Amino acid sequence: MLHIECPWCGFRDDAEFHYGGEAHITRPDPSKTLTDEKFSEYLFLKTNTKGLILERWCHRSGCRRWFNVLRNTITNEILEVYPVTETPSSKQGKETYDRNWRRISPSKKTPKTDEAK
Amino acid sequence: MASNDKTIGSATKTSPLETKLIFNKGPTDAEITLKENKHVGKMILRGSLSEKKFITSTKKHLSQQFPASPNSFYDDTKVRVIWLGPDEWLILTDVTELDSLKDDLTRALIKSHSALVDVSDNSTIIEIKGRYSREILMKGCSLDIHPSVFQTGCSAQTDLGLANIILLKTADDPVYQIIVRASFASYLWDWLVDAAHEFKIRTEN
Amino acid sequence: MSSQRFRLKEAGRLDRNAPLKFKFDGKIYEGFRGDTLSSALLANGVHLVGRSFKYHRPRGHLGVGAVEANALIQVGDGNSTEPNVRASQVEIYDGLVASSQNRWPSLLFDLGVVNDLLGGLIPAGFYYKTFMWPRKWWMKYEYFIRRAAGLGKAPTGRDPDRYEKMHAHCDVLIVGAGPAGLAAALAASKTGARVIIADDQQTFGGSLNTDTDCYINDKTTVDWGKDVVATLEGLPDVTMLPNTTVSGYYEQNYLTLLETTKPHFFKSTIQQTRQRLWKVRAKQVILATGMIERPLLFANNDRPGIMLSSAIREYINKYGVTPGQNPLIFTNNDDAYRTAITMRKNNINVAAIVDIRENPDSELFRQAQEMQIPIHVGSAVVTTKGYNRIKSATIIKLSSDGKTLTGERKVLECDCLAMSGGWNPAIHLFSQSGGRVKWNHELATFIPSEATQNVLAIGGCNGTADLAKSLKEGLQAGVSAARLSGNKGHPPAIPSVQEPKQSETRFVLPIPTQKNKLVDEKVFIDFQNDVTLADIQLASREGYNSVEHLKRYTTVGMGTDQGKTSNVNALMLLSQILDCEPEQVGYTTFRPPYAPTTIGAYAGRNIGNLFSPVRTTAINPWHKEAGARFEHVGQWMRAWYYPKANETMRQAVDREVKAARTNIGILDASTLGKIDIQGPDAAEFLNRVYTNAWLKLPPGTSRYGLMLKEDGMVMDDGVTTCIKENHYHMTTTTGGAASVLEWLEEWLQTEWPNLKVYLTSVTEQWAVAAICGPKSRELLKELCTDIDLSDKAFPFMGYREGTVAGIKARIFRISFTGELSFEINVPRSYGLSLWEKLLDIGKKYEICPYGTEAMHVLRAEKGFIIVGQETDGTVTPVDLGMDWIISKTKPDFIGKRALSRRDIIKADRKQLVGLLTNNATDILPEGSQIVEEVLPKPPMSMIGHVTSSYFSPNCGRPIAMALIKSGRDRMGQTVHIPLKNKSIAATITDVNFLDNVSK
Amino acid sequence: MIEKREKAQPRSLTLKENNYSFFSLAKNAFSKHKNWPQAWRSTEPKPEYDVIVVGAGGHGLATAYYLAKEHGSKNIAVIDKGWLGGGNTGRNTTIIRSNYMWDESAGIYEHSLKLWETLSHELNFNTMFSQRGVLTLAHTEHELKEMTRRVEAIRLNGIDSEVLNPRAIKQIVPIIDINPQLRYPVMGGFIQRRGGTARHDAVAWGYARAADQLGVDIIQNCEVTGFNIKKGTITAVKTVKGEIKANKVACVVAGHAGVIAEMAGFRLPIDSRPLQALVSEPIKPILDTVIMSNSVHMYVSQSDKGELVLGAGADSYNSYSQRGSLNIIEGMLAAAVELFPVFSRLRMLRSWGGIVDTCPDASPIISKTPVKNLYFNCGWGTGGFKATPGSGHVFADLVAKDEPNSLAAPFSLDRFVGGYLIDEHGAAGVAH
Repeated sequence: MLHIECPWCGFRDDAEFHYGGEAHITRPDPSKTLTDEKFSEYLFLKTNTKGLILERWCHRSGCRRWFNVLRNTITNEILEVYPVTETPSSKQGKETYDRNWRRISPSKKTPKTDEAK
Repeated sequence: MASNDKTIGSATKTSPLETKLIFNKGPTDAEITLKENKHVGKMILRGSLSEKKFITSTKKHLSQQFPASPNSFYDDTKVRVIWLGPDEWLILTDVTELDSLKDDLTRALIKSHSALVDVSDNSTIIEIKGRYSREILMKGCSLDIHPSVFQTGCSAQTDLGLANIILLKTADDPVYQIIVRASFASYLWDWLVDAAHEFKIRTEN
Repeated sequence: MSSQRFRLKEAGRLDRNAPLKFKFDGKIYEGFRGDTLSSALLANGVHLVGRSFKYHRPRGHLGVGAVEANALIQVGDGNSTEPNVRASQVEIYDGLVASSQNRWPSLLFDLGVVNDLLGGLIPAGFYYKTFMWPRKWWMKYEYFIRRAAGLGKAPTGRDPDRYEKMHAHCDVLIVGAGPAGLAAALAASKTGARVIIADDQQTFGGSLNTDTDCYINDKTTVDWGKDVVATLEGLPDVTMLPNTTVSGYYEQNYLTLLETTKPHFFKSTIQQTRQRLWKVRAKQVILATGMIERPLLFANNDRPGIMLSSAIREYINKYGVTPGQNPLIFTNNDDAYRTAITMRKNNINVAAIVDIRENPDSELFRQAQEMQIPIHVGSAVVTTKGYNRIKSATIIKLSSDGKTLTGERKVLECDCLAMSGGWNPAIHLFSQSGGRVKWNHELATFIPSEATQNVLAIGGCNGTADLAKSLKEGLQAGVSAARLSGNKGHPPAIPSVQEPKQSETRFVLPIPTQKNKLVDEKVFIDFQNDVTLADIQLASREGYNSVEHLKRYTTVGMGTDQGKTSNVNALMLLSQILDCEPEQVGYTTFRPPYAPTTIGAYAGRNIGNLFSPVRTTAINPWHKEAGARFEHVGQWMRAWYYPKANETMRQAVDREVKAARTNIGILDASTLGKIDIQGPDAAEFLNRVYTNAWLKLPPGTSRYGLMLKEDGMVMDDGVTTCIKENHYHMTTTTGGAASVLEWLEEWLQTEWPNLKVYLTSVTEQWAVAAICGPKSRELLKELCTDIDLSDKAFPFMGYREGTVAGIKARIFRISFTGELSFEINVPRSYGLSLWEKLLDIGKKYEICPYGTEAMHVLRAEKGFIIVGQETDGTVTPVDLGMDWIISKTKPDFIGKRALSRRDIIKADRKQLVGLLTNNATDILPEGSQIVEEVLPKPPMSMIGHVTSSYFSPNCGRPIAMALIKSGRDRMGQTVHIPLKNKSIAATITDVNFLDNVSK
Repeated sequence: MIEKREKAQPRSLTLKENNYSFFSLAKNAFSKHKNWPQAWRSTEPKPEYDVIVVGAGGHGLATAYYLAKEHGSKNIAVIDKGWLGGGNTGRNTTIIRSNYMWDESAGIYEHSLKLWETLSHELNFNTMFSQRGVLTLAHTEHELKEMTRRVEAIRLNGIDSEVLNPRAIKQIVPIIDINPQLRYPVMGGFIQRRGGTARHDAVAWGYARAADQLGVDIIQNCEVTGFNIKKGTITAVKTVKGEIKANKVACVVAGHAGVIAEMAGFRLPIDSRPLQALVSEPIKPILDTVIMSNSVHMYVSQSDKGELVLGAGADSYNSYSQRGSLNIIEGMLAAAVELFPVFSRLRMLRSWGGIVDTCPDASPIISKTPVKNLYFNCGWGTGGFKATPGSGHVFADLVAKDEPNSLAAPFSLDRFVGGYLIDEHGAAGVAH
């Protein structure tokens, strides 16, 4: 049972929380045209890192607030808890944030392919 | 804060645990006493602490002590204020006072982004007291409620058994109050009675 | 009755004034209060207690506690029987009934022993190589294999006992109450920490109670232990849990402890709590789990009477029982000498000590010499004899490299053999915690290395055998754990200790076997699963060289003891075969539980009526009284229909449905989810979460809305009402109430934190009575005088506040049936009163309560959808033919973009249509599949399925809704619903049956 | 005394040279089983292969086997970061069935089931495929209706399925509690009699041995560290044992698909979550069928050894820790006791966790990828074991032909773009 520190209620068992998956996914601006490919990237592609991941949790059984967490998915160790509207402040958190493919410029992101599938 | 406001016209009020037939039952030297605090007026207050107006109005019309620090509650002359979240409080008061209190606050907060919602009937309150109260709660609540940690005046929203609750410690004896959703009250009552299995238990009306 | 002829006169701490009678395999024996089944059986000279899993070899008692691999027995009978219990963990009581397992027809004469003789044909993994012919015969083979396998028998009925759970928190959790654990508890609690200390024995003290040749602060070890326990008992924040096995060590120092709270199998008429599962969150954990003795690996090392040396000492010192009158000791270390000396002190003749070491020299060795115990150094037991109990052992001198036998054979008579092959720290919990272990060459075993959580291993668990060092480690760990968890008191002083010094161990694995045998004698590695040395060699020969492959192929370490006595030996053998260091072979990670743990304890009280909360509305007592049948909707119990005497469901529902369209029907709609929405941006928020337009909804009016997930699929629907400016009342489906609120909060907090909106669940604040039918206005008029109910003043989709039956109410003129309908909301506490009043006054209008089934029929007659019935998470509003509810002008709403994806706009998607069976007596089963063309037999290509289907009394015929590929292009076409026994033809129609189908 | 193991056999043996049968067993008994050859060679990598299969689980080994057997590929390697069969193959609860609702799923799982039915002979290795039936329970009115939908679809797809009432269920499963007063009473169910269980390790070992006999190199302890991709085409796999050239690379790494995809520079619509299972101590047979229940969240069977094998749904959060939260186990066992009161006094022997890769629609991915000649087979969620032969079979076809066949085509990555998902959440409400 993970012990997650709700920023408001303190440490609680993970059974009290609702998992929200990857944090910091930017919802595409609906007024701009958007290809199906780009949209599916937003909708379905997950950062599923083995290691440090920035993710959202909601203290469902408690204060019902959402917050962000920096967690190691190998050890389940939680390294940082921070507000949902902010970016991480720890060194590891910052690195994890910057390293994420969503925030790396597109040219470096995927190898060019002959097959645009 | 229990109410004698039983009826309006010919309408009769029923509480969620009405059907549990909790007439005074069990020994008077019980180790555990369970009781429903029926028909307590309850109101959700939402608002932002970063807004000065919100705080001053609330202090004036609700309680000078407002707000409450996280995971705690306090009693003022007419109200009990329970912290629920950074912008959310549960106000308990006599049900007869509720409407006027709500109206006063509504007027005072008209310019603030705030909300007041009557939730008197959304939940009910079960009081549990007696020397083994903590042991019983420990059977289904993952929180550390050791008296050095969860002191009188502490509150927590958590799960007890399979029900979501707000837990208050109201006296050192100890006395705990459990605020539980109306439709879960029957389950939780059964759960508590079951958890008190090895103790001398008394149920009160 | 057998006399207890192996009971010692003095030793042991039992209540000799309380003789108890018990039955084993039908025979009555006597023991004393405080005995375990093992000690009592041994007192009566009973060694043979079971048969092994595969070869059905006779087996006896190997060890004490969780390490036991052999003595598994069935205790009790009927509902309260328990299989596979370790005899040494059963406390006896008067009338206890126990029996041996895995034998037929009897323990003494077991036909399964034929497997032992066929051993040559059934080596490790033999089943992978055969049973494949004739083809298709596996199920026949399997039948017999299954019946041959398994150990004990399951109970025959419901468990009479009760299991509980307990959550606990502490600064320091100490696992094991031996010398190190007790010292740690003392130090931690004196330093001010909240302490929990658990031990699987009934009496705290561990080896303090068996190693009686040591002294602490000039006290006997037993007395020192008692003093510490007494001190701990006097401290307020120390929880002491005897009979408690720490079974699981999870993340963030979360541990499970299984406490046995009443003597095993105590018969009582009152349901008693048998076990309690503690779930402990500890700031610091101290593992003082001690060590487990290793068996030696020699031929026929499995006979009854061959036991671990430390176990024998425990039987003598704790229970006053000697497992033999002429024991032989076989050891590779000093500790077994203590067993020999203890026996001698209790006037038991010791046949000899056989010591693998060539030049043992220690205090204990000299003491044994002085006692004139024959000692054979540099020698080994190479085989044993005796079928149901060891009778003799053959010993031969070992070569100096330990690989061959050099000397003469000597046969030593004995009635019991104490073996000691060294010690393994009980690192299971440390491993479970995620800690890394390292190989220790001196001890030839794994010891804890790096921890990944706040945990310390001390004493035996840390590889420390000395008492003095263990106590010191314990005290230091206790202080440091207490300090790390924020305490500041003073620790106790380190005591002085007198104990025999021990010298080194010599590891010879395995003991060479004698050559020139027709059949190789079996050297057992895993006693319970009958894994032999030859099996390990075969597995490796065939390439199963990874330790996991070895384990899975041979099943070594996979018995109920989880390899407590076999894992390290197997690993050392594998490393020898592969010619590498044991740490290169690796080890398997330990998983919870440490010892088998009762399933009922994990279930706890969440069974029966507490399995899952039953949620009911305020009006529920009335439904019950009225004889309603109920249906589960999520956790809710809703009135399904109200049958009158002798009415079938169909008759009752037809009556209810008709009444709602001709007079008045009344429905308890309280379970619908309700969310109070307030704030200046509330309208904007609604505009984003619903597909249609919400910015201009005037106060006092309601609108129907559909919510999509971001993938464009329908998620929920409901009516939302503008109560007043910036204040809305949203309803959701019953099942969706909690998830919709969570969903809305998620968007609000994470995506649109700038929107000024507050959401509050008011689902249970309001009880809702929906009255429906042409006469509902007349009824309401009688009870509500402060609202103008005329159609003009209070039109469809209007909302008013007023008083109904003297109760302040919110009235919504909305309809899920197509009839004139009012949904009256009053505070929950008045719900029952309102309902009764409506029924009372409604009598003259022939008001009829209707349940959820009639509600379904009524809405289907009008073609209204139910989310979760017409939809399944793969259906868009367009598929439902509800394009009208999708705003074309809004820049955004959740799910908008997804609706224009290339596969979502295809014309051949499944679309919602009506279905009328061509034969008006056929009612389609809900869920049945639809084809264009019926083939003689499957497979048939399906084009859709029936989502809803009812007999409609108002249409006078069955009606159905279906999702069909390109359904809307097929209007008027005939499709077929091939059921198992017949096929039904139906015509595709519009879904609004009531208005389109002639009555 | 202890014979040391000599180095690996130089060449793979033919089936004739290492045939398993009762006779070979008897023959070897005379030599005290000292002449059995290795079941497969554990080899070191060659510099180059036609196809490298990454992941030596059941699916990967099956892929290699079918590539060698049906597509004549000669030069194939299967590489794994650990020991073969050490991932989800060796950690699952071994349920096999094909009674899926959607046509696409029914197609692939039924294909697989048919292969299961002859697998032991195909591989000359007893996989102990036991067609003891898989019985799915319904506990509410709503579930009964859902069940009809599924059963009818299964039937019309030509797959066996039989609806049972509570009494018929009680006959098959005497220990089940069918008291209608239960919180979630057994209201009905359906059984696929051809479904059942198999010995999980045997599947991996059987495929490994059979693939080895066809010349496939199996390279264990060979973790992938990256890929060489030139002009969008894969050219080599980087491993801890050095770089290995390959014309084609097929990844079947359940539990780590996302990690491997990341190395190739793209991402997958996959979450990796813990899925827990446990076994009880062995007891004499009490349960001869596989039982699954969605609304009380558990499934159970009894292994041939006598252990009850239980599982439930996956944990809610992403994790590679191979362990999950205790409350999942508690819930699963409460449900088990509720349905089978006799379980209460039995004991949990061992619990463990696997990592399941799950797609948003709970259906797998069998697909080409943005990188040419790199193929992925992943996202089987909780349904991977039962698909092993079928998955390997169609994946081998995809890798060999660079084009998915009709069974694999619906499971391409493309579906996430267009939106034609195969939503099996109903089927995977609990894991199985």
